[in-house]
Amino acid sequence: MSLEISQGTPVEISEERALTDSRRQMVLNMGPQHPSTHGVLRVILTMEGETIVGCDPVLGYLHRGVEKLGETHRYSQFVPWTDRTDYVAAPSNNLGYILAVERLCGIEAPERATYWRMIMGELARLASHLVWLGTHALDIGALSMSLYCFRERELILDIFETFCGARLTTNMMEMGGFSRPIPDNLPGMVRDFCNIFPEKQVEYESLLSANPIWLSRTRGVGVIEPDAAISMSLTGACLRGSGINYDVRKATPYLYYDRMDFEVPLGTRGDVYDRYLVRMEEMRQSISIIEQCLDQMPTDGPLSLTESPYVIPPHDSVMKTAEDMQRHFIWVIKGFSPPKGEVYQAIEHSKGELGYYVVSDGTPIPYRVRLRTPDFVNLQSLPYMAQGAALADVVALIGTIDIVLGSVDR
Amino acid sequence: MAEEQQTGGPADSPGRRIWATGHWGPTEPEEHPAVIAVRERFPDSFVDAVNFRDEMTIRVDRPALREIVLFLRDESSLRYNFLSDLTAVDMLRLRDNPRFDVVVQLYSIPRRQRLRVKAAFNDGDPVPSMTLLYEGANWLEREAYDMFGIVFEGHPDLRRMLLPDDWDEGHPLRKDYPLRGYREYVQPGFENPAPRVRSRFRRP
Amino acid sequence: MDANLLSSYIFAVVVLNVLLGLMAYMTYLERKLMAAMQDRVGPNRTGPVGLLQPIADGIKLLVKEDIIPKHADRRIFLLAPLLSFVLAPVAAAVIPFGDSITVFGHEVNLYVADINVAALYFLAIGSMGVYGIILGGYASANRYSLLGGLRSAAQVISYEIILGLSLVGVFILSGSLSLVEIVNQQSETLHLGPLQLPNWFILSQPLAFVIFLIAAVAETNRAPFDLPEAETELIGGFHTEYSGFRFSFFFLAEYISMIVISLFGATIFLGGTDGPIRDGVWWLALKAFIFLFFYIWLRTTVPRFRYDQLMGLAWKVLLPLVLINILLTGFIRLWGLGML
Amino acid sequence: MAAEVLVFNLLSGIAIVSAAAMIMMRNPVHSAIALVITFVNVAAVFIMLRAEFLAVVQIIVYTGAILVLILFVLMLVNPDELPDFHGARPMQQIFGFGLGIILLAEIAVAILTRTVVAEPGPWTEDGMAAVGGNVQAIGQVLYSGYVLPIQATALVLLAATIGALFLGRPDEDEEPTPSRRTVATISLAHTRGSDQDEIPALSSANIKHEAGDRDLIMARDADEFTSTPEDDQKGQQE
Repeated sequence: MSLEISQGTPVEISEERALTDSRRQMVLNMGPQHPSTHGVLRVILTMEGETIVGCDPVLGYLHRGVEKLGETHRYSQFVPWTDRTDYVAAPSNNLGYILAVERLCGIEAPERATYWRMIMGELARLASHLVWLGTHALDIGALSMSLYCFRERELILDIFETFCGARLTTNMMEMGGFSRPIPDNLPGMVRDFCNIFPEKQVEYESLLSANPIWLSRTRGVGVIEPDAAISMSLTGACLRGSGINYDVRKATPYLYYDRMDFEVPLGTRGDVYDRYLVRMEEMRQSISIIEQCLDQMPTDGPLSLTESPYVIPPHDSVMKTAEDMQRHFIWVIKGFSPPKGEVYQAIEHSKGELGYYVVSDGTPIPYRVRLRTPDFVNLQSLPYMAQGAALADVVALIGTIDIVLGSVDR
Repeated sequence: MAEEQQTGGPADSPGRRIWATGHWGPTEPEEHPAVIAVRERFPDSFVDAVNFRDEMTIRVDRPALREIVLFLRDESSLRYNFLSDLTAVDMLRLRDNPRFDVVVQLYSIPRRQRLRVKAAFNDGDPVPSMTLLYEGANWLEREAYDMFGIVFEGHPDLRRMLLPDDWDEGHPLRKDYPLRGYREYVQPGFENPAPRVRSRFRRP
Repeated sequence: MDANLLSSYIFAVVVLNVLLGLMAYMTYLERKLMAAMQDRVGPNRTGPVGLLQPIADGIKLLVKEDIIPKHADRRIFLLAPLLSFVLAPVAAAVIPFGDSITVFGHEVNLYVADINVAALYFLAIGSMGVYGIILGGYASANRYSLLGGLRSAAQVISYEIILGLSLVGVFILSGSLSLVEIVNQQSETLHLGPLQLPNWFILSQPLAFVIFLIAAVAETNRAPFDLPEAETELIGGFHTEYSGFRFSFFFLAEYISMIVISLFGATIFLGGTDGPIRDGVWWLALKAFIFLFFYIWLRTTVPRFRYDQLMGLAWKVLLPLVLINILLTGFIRLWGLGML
Repeated sequence: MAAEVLVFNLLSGIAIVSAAAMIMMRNPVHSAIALVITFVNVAAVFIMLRAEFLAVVQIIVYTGAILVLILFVLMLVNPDELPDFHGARPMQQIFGFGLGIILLAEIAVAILTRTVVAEPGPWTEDGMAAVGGNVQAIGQVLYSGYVLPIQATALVLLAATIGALFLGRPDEDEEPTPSRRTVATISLAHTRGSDQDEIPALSSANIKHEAGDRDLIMARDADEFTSTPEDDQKGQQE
């Protein structure tokens, strides 16, 4: 069987050409301290004039060894670490890890908790997309967008704060559901946000979608062909912008996404503008999903499993029964031991497929925690897209991949 | 590890589980088309197939890994054309030999099914690189090389990914690598350098 | 010494100081206006409603450490901001701020100099202004600065041509290069049937005015043409390596050239000091403010051009348009079509 | 009067010194700056001669455009890679020196044997005032008596521009620089491999019209648009 090289290989420059060109080429070190690399990404660019002929991203300036830390913390202790990988959409990270561990343990949260998890996940997606839109537009030079987007993001962070007390690193989910009660005003807050947001989104689009400069900066820039997108393992808007229907929520539904009525937007040209359109449409779909969740959700019912050895006993019963107090003590001091095995749980993060691969050896500490973060994989397309682009396009490309360095470097 | 795996934990809630929705194909290895096809096509290299929590794992021999993944990608009834993840696990504490597992998470976009392919190998054995099949394997393999010291044969650009290029303290995700590294390093504000601590949390 | 010359000198000093003061409050105005457009408050801590903010900024910039990079071309590095700063207000010398007034029995003209090539003089000084940027970019020994300098060189030459050619229509109609003469011609009233319109050149040269507006934004390196100093691409472009008061020189120069080119545009196209009631310098200030507001508005609204798009706009769109405009104006002048 | 002479001497002195400095400087950018100083001083001398138009044009064209372009090129040159300017062979040095002397002598002869000295031409101050100023005077002269040379110059400059474009063109045998990818419709919802701009989407697709000519395809079913039509056919055949 022959090994065929997959299609969509980026344009390679022969070695002789590289040698003759070396005199007129300039190496520009972009980052790690650069305003538009979204953190501490470093890109070594080889340029001819303002045209990029070589691009080598250098990662690791924010590497904290999260996977190694996962191997030294108990299952529940690792949840706060997931907040700190992709810190603009912390609930999504919590969700992915919690689902992986619940799957490992073979438990499932009650219906009401699952709906709230979906709402929080979608709000996290909206918050992340708003940060993306603001910074992406800022990179391309539209100053005001970032302030408008952060204004609406405040509302989402307020909801997070009402829900769990934290705004950025939420640590809001636990095995088997939520241990905290849902505040009474929370559904109203979420509804208000769903009513306010669509108007605001029209505002953003009126600033960008028909702006000739925005169009000329994004159309035809950073085209990824669908074959290349699949081959490079892109996920999220980078893949869907190229017209491939792979949304984890739709393709392999988790939580109750199979009960939701929503559509997956797909681009037609695979350029920066298409990815912009796809993300804008995703925000609308997210609002629709949140509204459906609020409608379908049972108003009463448990928020957490009560009898499972994997779940922390609820606060009330710990105070009332000796049995639960003992269980609580053991859960806190010793942790819980899932059965031996391994699971891979993928969820649709705002940036793409977020996968947690957890291996258990039957002890309270995971044997291996692997984070398949979407932006790390998506960032591989930067050298592909940057070939032949201009220097100014590179910031647009970094913006369109939508990276958070905490998640890329882990 | 396969023999030790339990088939599931205690059931806490009745009815369909939200994670058991058939994204991994049939739960019985004998019925799974990928398992059947791989066993037929590569009888010598197929080791076994394990199902845990509905997730199908095919264990294969290391040298045939690339051929098998290529077969899974291009066979028109399977078409696992998307590489979800590629990583490794250091099995130092779980078994004696071989030391590492390389784990390839595949996904078929047309068929909407996942599959996990694993191959075991010892320290120093070259693992066939997936970059010829999936360009996305490039950085994932670089990361696995960085973290575990696995040499991927046929990788075009096997450099360190997350750690500095001149990192000379080994590969940190190996189980024998101490949590805070081998070196003692100066802590600002403390008289003594930070001690070499393995872990605050001892394994039971 | 000649009394006339002396009064010119005194007036020059007055203009310079007013410009510097205006420039300081221009930054305040920009920050407040941008804040209003972006749904936030803006500076409000220093003094009442933040009015002392420019002074605090100035003090901060002056006492900051002056860093000279190790590999910089030291002499040029020190020269460049001075060059920028000195040349920016010099162009204001030819702007007429009104008719003559009488001070202590002397008649003082409200302009520093009325030379017969005033408009060209303005362009010449503008074209010299780019040296500060280019040399600053070169001397910093930083590739971002170098790229900023290169972009600036290409951009300013291209838009200098557009700017100059957009004025040619006005020169053809007025038959003069002197700004005083141009203002005098615009102060006449135009009678179009029942309508009474001012004879401003914006009415007879609307296309030239639009092109002038675009080229003026590009000439002063402001958004969306701020490529030489694009923060998100080139960090700071030519002034990446500058700090403290040398940076503030570049900063001052940019804002002064904004004000000066606004005054110039108001003079050429909007009738200068001419107004519906009581001609005077306040009308000029109002018109210049409209320009400045437009600058700030642009900056908050639109994204930045890419380098090739910027050059394409200049050479493929604006240049043909402005040449057509000159041609049409020439015909009108020759055969007196329409209102002229 | 004395003040005027003093200023003139100062300006021309600076012009000469900086012209010399322009030759002597090792760093080409420094040379260019010296040349700028020369040009500005010469322009000032023009103003003293009541040729304001000439002075301003000198600054716009020479300092504002030509020298900026020269600087543009010089900035890209690494000073270490430049040839040694003062390292010519002895014969070359002697020859160059001789040539310089001859050129200087020519200028001296021309100045010393001038015949029209002190004879005012038609453009005295009164003559100038009669036509409205020196801008008008230059305009009238250029576009009446010298119209043919002006047109000829324009033609030569045009030819030079075209020549420069031709010379600056990249070599054809060279590998082309990787250029921006063309935008073609590439979605899995469309037929593949076409580079036309407008391709109708598959009839099953749920289309949402976005700004301008862009559409978004809204996938409701998870199995839509996950493989190309050709692949599907292949799968069905087997």
